[in-house]
Amino acid sequence: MASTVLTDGRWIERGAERASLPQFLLWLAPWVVLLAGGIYAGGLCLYYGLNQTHMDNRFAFGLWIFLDLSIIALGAGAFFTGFLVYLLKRAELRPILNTAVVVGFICYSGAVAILMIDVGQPLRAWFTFWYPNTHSMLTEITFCITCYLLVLSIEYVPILLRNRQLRKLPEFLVFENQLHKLMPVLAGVGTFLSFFHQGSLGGLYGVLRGRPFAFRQGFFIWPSTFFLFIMSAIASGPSFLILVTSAAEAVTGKRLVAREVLQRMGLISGVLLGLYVSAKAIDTLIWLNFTSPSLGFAPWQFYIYRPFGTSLLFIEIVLLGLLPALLLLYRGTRERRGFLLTAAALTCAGVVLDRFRLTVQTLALPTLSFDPFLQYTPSWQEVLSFAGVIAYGVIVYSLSYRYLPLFADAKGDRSHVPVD
Amino acid sequence: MSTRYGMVIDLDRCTGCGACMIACAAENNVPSLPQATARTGLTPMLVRRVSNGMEGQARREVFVPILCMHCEHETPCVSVCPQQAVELDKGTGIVMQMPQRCLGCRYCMTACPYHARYFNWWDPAWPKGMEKSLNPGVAVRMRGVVEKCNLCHARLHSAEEKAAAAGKREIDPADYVPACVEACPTAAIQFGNLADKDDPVSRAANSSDAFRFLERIGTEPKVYYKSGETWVKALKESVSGVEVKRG
Amino acid sequence: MKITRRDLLVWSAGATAGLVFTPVPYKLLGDLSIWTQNFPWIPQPAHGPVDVKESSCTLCPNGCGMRVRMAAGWPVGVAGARTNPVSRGALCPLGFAAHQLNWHPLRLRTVRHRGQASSWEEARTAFSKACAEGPIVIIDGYPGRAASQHFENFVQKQHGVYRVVLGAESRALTPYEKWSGVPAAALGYDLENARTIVSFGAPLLDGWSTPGRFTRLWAERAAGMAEPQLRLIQIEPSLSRTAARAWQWLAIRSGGQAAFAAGIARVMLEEHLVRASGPMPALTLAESAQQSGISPDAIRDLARMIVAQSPAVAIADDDDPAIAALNVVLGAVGTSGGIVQRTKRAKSYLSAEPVIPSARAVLIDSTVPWDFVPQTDAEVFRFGAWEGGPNKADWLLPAPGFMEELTDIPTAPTSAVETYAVAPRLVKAPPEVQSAVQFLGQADPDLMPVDKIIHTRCENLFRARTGTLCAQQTTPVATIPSVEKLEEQLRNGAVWMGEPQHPGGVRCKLSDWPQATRSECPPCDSLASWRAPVLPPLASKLYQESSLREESDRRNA
Amino acid sequence: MNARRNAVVFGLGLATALLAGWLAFPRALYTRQNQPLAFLHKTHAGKSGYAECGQCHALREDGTFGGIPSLDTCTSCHSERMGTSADEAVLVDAYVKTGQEVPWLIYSRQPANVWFSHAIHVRRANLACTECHSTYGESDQVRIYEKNRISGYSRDIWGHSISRIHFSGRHDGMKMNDCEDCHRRHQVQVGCLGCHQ
Repeated sequence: MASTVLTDGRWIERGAERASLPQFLLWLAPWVVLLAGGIYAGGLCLYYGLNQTHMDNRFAFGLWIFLDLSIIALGAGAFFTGFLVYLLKRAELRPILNTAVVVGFICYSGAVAILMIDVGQPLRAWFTFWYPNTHSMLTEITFCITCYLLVLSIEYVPILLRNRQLRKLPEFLVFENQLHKLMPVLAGVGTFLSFFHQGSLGGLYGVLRGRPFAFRQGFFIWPSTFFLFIMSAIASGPSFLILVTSAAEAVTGKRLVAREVLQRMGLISGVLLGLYVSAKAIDTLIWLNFTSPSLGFAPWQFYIYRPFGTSLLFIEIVLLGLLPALLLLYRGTRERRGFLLTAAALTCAGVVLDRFRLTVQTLALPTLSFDPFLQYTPSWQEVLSFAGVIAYGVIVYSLSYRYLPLFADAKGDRSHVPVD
Repeated sequence: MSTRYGMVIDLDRCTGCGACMIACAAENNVPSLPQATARTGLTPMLVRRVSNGMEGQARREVFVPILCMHCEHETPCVSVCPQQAVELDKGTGIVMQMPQRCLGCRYCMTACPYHARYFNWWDPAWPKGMEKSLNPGVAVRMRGVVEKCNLCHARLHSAEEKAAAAGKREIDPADYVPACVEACPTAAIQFGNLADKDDPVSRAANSSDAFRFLERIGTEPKVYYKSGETWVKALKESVSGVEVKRG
Repeated sequence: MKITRRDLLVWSAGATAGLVFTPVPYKLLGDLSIWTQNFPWIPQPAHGPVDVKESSCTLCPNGCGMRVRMAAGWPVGVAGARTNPVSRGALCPLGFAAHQLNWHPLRLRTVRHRGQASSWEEARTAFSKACAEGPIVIIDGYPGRAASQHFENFVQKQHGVYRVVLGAESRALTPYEKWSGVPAAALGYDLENARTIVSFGAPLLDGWSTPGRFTRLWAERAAGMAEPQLRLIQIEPSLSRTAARAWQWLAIRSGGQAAFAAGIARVMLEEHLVRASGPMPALTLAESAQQSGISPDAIRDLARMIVAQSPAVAIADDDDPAIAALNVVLGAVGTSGGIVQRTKRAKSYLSAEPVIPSARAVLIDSTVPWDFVPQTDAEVFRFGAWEGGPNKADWLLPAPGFMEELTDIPTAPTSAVETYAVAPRLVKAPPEVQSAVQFLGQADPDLMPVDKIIHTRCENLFRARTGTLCAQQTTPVATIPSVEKLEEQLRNGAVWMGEPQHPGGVRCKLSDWPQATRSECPPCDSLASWRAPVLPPLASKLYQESSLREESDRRNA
Repeated sequence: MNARRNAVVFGLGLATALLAGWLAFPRALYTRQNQPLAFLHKTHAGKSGYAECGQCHALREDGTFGGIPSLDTCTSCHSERMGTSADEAVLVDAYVKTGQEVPWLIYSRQPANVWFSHAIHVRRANLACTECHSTYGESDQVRIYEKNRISGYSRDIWGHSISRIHFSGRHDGMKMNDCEDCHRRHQVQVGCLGCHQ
């Protein structure tokens, strides 16, 4: 019987209802194609060098850095949920913890993969560990991200080992239990590391006194963007988790986590977003009135180039900051699924826009008085290789969802409840 | 007393001939690639053509040679490099770029407000046989690394070697002149030791006509410019409206 | 006992663990990154002793002094020679990469007959056959060299004709030859004594003649000065490099140069600013103002200023007689600070017309600009080291490239003093190339070879006992013990400089204002006197990797 | 029982890896080449009475290092065969007669990106040649030249012990670390481009 040939039932949780294997493979197929395309594009960049991209001496950073910064921010949900669950003992968030770990793992491993293509000499990248320049934000980032990726992988292992077949091996079971004892420690380490690299990613541009649009004064050795990035990351992380789980629910047509959990996440996101937006507003004011003029740059001159006008500032702080914050803070709106999702989406969009302005706009703007305002459009290799990363994410998540107990207490209820 | 090599470039004397650019490229084994453009090419010394934005009889143009400014204070590229491929040399004040250490992350390029750093987007190549004309004192850079003006360091090497062979401790200043300085037909580029108050260069740097680009950023560049024309002096501050003349 | 899958797993676990305690991963990691530091496909500079040779540039008739760094027998760098009294240590930008030209992809390496690969033998037989049948024409792009002498000797014996193709700077001096009888090759500009220079579109600061001479003069006497000792006035439609740096720039209507010159001359004569020695132009001031697009007042002011700031001289960018006539009116011919005669020795040349009738064979030397294409049904033998796009020669003959043959350097076209230098052969020419001189030498073995001619020229200099030899230190020729010493010094890069002549040697008789004859050439951003059909690859820094010069003006490099 | 078996198998794997990594790997990593001629420093130092290295390996006028003497130095004595050895024949016939330089393999050749000035180290710092080149100048046999397959460097750069662990504390290598050690010992500070180009 064909069905017996094409079945992976013994790998799936008992009682959990999953699509039939052919259906699942059908779902995977397009993503696999995309991933293959991404690998091909990335391969081109590695083989022929970065001339495959449309970056140049003036636009030395492009699409990749922008998206790396974005997904690392969105992936912050992983460490933050861990932090809440293990260190702040918010047990009610446990159901979403596994998803958080997987999403985090995807975001970070994807970002690291892209970074390896983005540097001109990947085979020498390890020099950073051997001859580190401790003053460089990038050193901090490299160290923290690699370590944190390690942490995430370790956090991922127990989830992996809870697979129905792997569980059967006694050693693995023991190992998994040991790891579980480790989890709070890992959560702590993860929090510490994330705190620093999220911040350093902000510092990355904040320290550039040669780029007055990005340069920020700060506290101690850290520019203000250091802290803004941490806040924005932990604000958007939960929102992103809301989006991911809801997406999963939409695709699978099942209720995977209790509404309360998502709403709780929303509330957390909202609070942090509120803080972040107000901090950002203050920071922007300081920059407009003190930092930028002190470097000889009238701030208005950064906004005379379309499409990067002051409107962008308004959109970011009000439409994509204040608005979703309010939506998430008010119970009335938070408990309406539609509003919750919109707010979460707006939050993520706001953070992505912030990353965009810091990376792309900074480079497009002139520094010398006779510099032109620059344009840059990524090459198909850049776009495709990043699309590959997204495909990779979807694939890893789908597999995890199918074969691992991501949502420990998700009712594998047979009746297809329509997503409300 | 440690040396602080620096330059004063007299914009009133620059005719924009480009001799400095080619002399620099030849001295430092900079390749010339058919695919390279104004935005992907390698021009450690780059003469930019700047106009006052007017047209017709009122139009004025000046040629601005841009090279690494060898910033003395909070050198933007030095602090950002993750693996110490850039350093500000204590003895000479030269900002040194080490292509063999560089991993090509290009962070330093985003950090440099003068756009004086260049990335090797392609592997270097020369027409068949032309590799015989490469300067033996300079290693060819490989694809995927950043390079910039090292103040013709090969010439400093030979000057030092010559001094050592002659049993001297100090080099003869005449033995160390960067290619662009040597090439300039109008002697618009002066080169010398800024730490030495009697050096003609430090005197020129302190003259009223001298200025540095983006001074207020506070990186203390060691490449000065001078001009008698007001609109040219105005270029040092960041005011928009004056743009590079395309072609 | 049988080995199970489990065993293999455990074994490899052990091996992996063990590997961590061996040098393997670390050494491989290290060597791999060292490999990236010297990719095998990236060329390495050669090892070997470095020495510096003094010589002169041979890429245009201005012969700037060059210092060539040689490593392992190959040129690895070029710099200007400060000891050269005319070029004074400067070179045009292209000169700094000229040492790479010999490897240019467009280097001619094989004899070609109408596009087909051929051989020197066939070329020689074809040539001697043509010589036997009738008169031959030899066209030279760089007259006054020993090679030129060689050509003239050849055509004398073969009853052929010798013609030259002159650059714009030399052509600009030809009108005076017509009016004064003094050969243009004997004339030069006494820029050093001028106080005002009115340039009619001549790229004085952009590779005009010997780049070092005027740019240095300008830098010392004009650059950045509110009241310069030397006023440079640029009359040009567009804001060229020279215009951008000139003391004053007059944006003239394109093609209005002659009219403008006439206007200036008229003002000078009408207002008796000058001795009325020249002819009155036909154009009224209004007409010249209208044609040149410059207001009458501006013309009047300029005329007055020029006279007030004399000695002044007008410099044309080509053989425009109106501008020459302006100099006559201005009294700038035969006076110091104007157009002077530098030597009595020079002879006048017949320049080659594009149309050459009745010749059986036309031999074009490699010094002739590639774009010179003779209109003739004779068989054309074209020598060239590089090819630059289409050229309708029957025979393309690969010639020695840069620094690949011994040649001498006659005086630069616009120089006010006579000079003589020798450019030794620094690089071994590839076996498949041959210079026109060698080619003719084989056709007629008892011609005097170039090195002999150079030797006799040295003898003449030695006998004349005038002038000085400029090297690290300058020595009067009179104090040099032997002709061998003189020649040796010249071959090592020394430059002979003649005594400055009395300026009054040249007098122009010009009864009426000349008709404009020249055709308008479009404004050009490429360097003035470069004669090779290709540019050094590094020129891409100026034309392609920056926006310093217009790509459109780059010749196929 | 099962556990013991596992332990044994694990140990086997461990041992294989260690043996392969410490013994086989170094051999596999380097190619071995013979010098074109068996030039013996000892013989030449003795017979031809050259006492100082600098007499053959001299500095040029501009201070650059001459390296291995060119062929005409050999020719000054070996214009004709001076012995009966096979190499003597090769020297005279293949090189002296043809005038082609001997393609010596240079043990201590640094890569193009290294700038090392003998003048500075020998004249200014008065270092003995043996500091870096040990006593090869007195050796009476030619060494095999070993070339790293990946990096293309001579083995002398890394040094002969693959682990670079020397209980004497001094390496026989010529790697950057070795330069740095010596500079540290002599308190000489130079920037990156002090030794790189």
